[in-house]
Amino acid sequence: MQIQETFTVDAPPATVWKFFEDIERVARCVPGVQSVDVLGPDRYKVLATQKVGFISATFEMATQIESKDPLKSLALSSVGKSVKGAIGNLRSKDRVDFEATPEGGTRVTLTSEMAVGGMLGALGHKAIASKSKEITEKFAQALQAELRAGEAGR
Amino acid sequence: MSARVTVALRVNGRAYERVVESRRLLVDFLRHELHLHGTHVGCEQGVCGACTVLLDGEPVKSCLMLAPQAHGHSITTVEGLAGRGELHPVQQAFRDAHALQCGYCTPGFLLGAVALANRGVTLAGAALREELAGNLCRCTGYQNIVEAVERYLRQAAEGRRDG
Amino acid sequence: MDKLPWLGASVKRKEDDRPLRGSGRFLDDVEETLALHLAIGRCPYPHARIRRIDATRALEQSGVEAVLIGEQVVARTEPITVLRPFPGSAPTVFYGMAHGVARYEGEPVVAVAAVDRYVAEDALELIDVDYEPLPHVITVEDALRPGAPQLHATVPGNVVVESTVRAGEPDRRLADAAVTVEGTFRINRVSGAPIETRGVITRWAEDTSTLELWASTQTPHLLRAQLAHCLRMDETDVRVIAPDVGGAFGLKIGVYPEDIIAALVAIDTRRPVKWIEDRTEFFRGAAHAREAVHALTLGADRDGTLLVLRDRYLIDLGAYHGPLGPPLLTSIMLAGPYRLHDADIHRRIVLTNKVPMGAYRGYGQAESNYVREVLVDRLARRLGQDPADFRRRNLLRPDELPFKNVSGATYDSGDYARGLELALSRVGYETFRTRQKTWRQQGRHVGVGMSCYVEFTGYPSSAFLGRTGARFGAYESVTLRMDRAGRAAISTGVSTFGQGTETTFAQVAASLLGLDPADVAIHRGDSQGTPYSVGGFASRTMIAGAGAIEKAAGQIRDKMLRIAGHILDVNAAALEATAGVIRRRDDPSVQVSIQRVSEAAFLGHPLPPAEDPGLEATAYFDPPSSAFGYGTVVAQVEVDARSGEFALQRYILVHDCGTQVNPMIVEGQVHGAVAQGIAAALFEELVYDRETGQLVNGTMIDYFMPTAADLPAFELDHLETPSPVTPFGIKGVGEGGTIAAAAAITNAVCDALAPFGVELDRLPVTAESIWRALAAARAKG
Amino acid sequence: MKPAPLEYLAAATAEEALAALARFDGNARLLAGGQSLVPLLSMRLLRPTAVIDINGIPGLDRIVAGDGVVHVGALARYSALEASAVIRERVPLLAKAVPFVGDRQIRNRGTLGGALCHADPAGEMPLCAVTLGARLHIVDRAGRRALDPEAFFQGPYTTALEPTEMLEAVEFPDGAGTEAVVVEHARRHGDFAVVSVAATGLPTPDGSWRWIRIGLGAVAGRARYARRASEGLAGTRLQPADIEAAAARCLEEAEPASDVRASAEYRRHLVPILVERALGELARRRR
Repeated sequence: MQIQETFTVDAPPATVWKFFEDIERVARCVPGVQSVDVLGPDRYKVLATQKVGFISATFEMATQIESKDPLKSLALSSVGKSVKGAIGNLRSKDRVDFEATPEGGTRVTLTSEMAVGGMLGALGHKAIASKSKEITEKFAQALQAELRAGEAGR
Repeated sequence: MSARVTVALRVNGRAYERVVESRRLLVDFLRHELHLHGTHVGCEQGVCGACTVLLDGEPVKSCLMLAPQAHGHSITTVEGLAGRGELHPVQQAFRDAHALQCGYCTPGFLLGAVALANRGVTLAGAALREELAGNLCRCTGYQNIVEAVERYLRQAAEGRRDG
Repeated sequence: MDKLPWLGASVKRKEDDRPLRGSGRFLDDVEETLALHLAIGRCPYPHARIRRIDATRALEQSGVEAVLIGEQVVARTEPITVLRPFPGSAPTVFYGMAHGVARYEGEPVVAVAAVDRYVAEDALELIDVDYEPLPHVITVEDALRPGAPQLHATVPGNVVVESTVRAGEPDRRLADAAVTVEGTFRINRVSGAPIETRGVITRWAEDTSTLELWASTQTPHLLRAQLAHCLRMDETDVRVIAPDVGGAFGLKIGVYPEDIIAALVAIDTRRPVKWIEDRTEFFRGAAHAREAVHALTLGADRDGTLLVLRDRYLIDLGAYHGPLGPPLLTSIMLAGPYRLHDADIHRRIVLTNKVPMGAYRGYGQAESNYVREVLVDRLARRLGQDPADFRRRNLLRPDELPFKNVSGATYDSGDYARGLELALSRVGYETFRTRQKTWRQQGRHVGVGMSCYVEFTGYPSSAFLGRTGARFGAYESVTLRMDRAGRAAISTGVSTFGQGTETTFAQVAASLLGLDPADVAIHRGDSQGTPYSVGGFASRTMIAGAGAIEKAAGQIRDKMLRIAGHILDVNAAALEATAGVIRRRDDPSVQVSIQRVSEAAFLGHPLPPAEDPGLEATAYFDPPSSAFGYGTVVAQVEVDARSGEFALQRYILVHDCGTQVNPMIVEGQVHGAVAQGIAAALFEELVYDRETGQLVNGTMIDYFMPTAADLPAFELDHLETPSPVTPFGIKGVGEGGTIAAAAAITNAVCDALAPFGVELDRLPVTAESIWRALAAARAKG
Repeated sequence: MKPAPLEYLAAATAEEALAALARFDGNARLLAGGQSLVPLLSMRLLRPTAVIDINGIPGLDRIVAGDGVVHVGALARYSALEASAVIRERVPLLAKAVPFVGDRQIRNRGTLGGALCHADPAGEMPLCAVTLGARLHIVDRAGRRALDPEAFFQGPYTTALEPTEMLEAVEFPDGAGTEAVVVEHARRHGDFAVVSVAATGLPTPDGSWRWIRIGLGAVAGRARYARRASEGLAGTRLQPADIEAAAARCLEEAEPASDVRASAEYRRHLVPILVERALGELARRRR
């Protein structure tokens, strides 16, 4: 399922892009993320815990930057499995597009596609759909907050 | 409290005591520790009813219980229905009505039917079909199972009246 | 031939006692004290590259004995063969375990052997598999799109094979037809779903380098052949044993990846190895069935004479050829029981990232019946004709049989219209139509639907199969032996999975040998000690098996008569075997017991001069033709036109399966098949999410198998037209009940909702799908 | 699949169970009927350090009436609810709902408390609790608290229960004299509801109805009490026009999701139909 969130910040694309080059900081905006380790150029290990109802799982994800188009877009892919809690696998594709607004700000469009594998995916199909929507929304909110805080601190 | 616990229970009237892993499902305990293979596993998801046994006389799904939960209880499996050489009336009714084909689901249905008779229930038609809905059969289309159970319950009721 | 006392008798089943007492021996009941238990790690993605597997942590676990990965499997085995590939098919290389790339969610990727299943599953979690998810395709339409992800380099465009059957002048007929109707139909992906899942036990004997494999299978000999090939062994060094099988329905045919995995682990560890499929694995590993998309056209004259059929259809094969191969009967049986000479059938078999397709009761026939019979009703409506009248006009008459249909199948015998009329009379068709009008005025929507079928049973000769590329024969075989007590024993490679073969084989043998069926023992399902066998599928066992028993029993009976003649000093030609004795036909008081004759054969005397000791015969029978059963289903439903909810009020089936060896078993087979037909029509569907490529409902919780409370009582009637082309006139019967269900019910719903102009074109039929169809019809006005 | 390793403790008293919950620091699960918990353990979707079996705690399955309420212990099994004359007479909605739960075997083991804590949006027990405005009594080592269903159910499979708390009992208002109807649409017998509707009310001698309450199941993340629709029916005679208006209001409460059982659109379509069916049936029950 593809989920899209759009928001606008008052900073120009160049500033926003700079923030997005710090993947560790970006990843920390994803709800549930516990740690981000750099594995190599454009490769990270992300540990994140997600909870749907009474089921929770901690996933260890290998996240990779698939493409970078400075000031325009950034694409990431992640794949991993649960290391604690419910047994399951997770993969996601995230894409962020930046667009300058006439007012000098940046419109940020976040597109996320997440799939949970194994029994967790099968049983939690419905719950996971609403959960991933919630995650994307919160991710967008957190990014916005971070970016705005950055603006304020400028 | 530990990952292993002692389970003492009666199965088909006989007392057993075993130390088992806490996580062991009751059905696995019956099948692989007590070697009572008549109780079958069809789904481990609490749906098919092939693992039905009587717990203190009432049908339950033994894939939905941990073995330690059976401590202190009395269990009846299909092996407990009839002695050597003879068939229990419910078994005879199933045979007469051709109510089994592959026979994998059969023990679950038999035990459910016996519990009904023990409760003095006589059901037929749609009401009986609802009562049997906790057991799946893939071979018979249920038609002859319903007929066999009807016949057996009628017989059991007559037995109670006469007795 | 002597009369056959046990043919047609509802003998109680020999098989019943074991499961009734709980003493049946199903695969998981075979206990192996030293066995290792397998847990199999499966690809969680529909399509993924496997970059690396690290089992270090698992191997350190106490109780873990071995780990097997795809690299080893590919190095040491051959890909799984296809028993009946469609001629011209491109190969899909399918190993016992994925190596490099996995192509469906559930494909085995790694296996752990441990002291018990619990520990094996613990260890599985400690194995790190580094997956790179690849783009996937879930629908056949997506698979055919330019630029679609390709599953196999050997199959460009994801089309395994494309083929056409043409008869007569379909294009001209279509142009000439006064009326044509078209429909696009989607057939659901379903599972045979026996209550017992699959399972396997392997034992490797190091001293003789031989392998023994116990499996829950319908085809011990074919499994052995495929397994030996995969393992690069000689068949003689592989023994396959099928214990009691807890339901099969087509999906337990041939070799599966897990058989190969369990064999390799047994060879590596020198320990017996057991793998019992759990239900979550079952839905992601055992063959799926039926899914197809048809674009069908029918054309008729103004008066309702059916002229032509055209179909363009796609079969969703899943990610690989399964061990049996795709359905062939869809095309062969598309024309059904109608007088049709012109057809144009075009088929493409397409790959998707889903579980490989396999056989399921009514393989191909349920699919073609659904699309044809639903469209026949539309055609009748278009013509303003009653659907019964339309069928009456077009059904083949008995005097037109044998009839070669547009695809080359030759229908042997039957009275198709009589089946239809009988079914219609059971529902009180003429009165129903009157009452239906009254009900409609009261706002009640009650409908009747019908569906007529002809059913291909058995295979028409090994030579025919050979010509179509099959790697097995049409025959069945038995070894029949008398013991010194005068009892008979049949050894057959056919296994016991509920179909009643132990009883019906005994009935045929007992009839021919003058015994009681109770005096005929059956040894079955073991490739060692039974002659080469094909196995129990394609509604062929009874036809081919009865022929083999007839030959073997004939040899034994003749020899018994010669020995008896010698003992009684009577010419053998004057004797008959009946009720446990051999006696003079004209003077029954001159007799000797079969027991005494058997004893003489065992002792070697007294025997006629030059007669060898022993009473034993092995016979093979290769049926020269298929036999065609037929029937009609009439279903009655009441639909709530607001909610779409409906009740299946009556379900009537009239069928003809030729001579019935055991009417009780025949009826049971029909009941079971009907239930599965209704299940696929109304309840079941394996749903894949097109975006994630994952199976959404792979549990019994979410795969809606009907309970007793979901099915009506079935009303059955039998016709009995012995086949002129088979032993004793027997036709197969196991599958027929599945064939006509979906169309009959669909037609009943459409009939009930005819005032709204509702058309249904997908399965399963649910309250929601009816509501959607109602909305669509209303929108069309 | 088989459960992951765990410890098993049979608690003899509530205190023992609560002490164990505290000791395992949120990583233990209470095991009541186990009809939802055990399959989740088997599928390894839940892997608590321990399960604490509360089946041996005496009195936890009590069903008693008094002071205008019916007190039902959390461990009361469906089969006990089915057999109870108190339930039949004083909480008829519960009696009407129980036959929709699972099957005979499930009802022999499953418990009211277990079902409420599982908080399945399609579950019949949460539907009854919400419809009847039950009070849920919760205990932990520090003390007791009681919650309304609206506060207890927080979303799909999510409740306000802390990992160290236990649901002890449920109090239903004494509904002696009320009539009750449960209507469901399901894909097969005993399956989770696609949509469920509960309706109850007290018929009065003048032909009007009091205390009408309608609940909706499987149409949102948790069971819903249709307050506006229910209140709108107070004092009416449940005439067709009243029923239609209530059904329309119920639809406003529905925010269904799509799943393998039905689409959201179809669930929305069914809501007013099933509400009308339930209220129609209720109207016919008037003595």
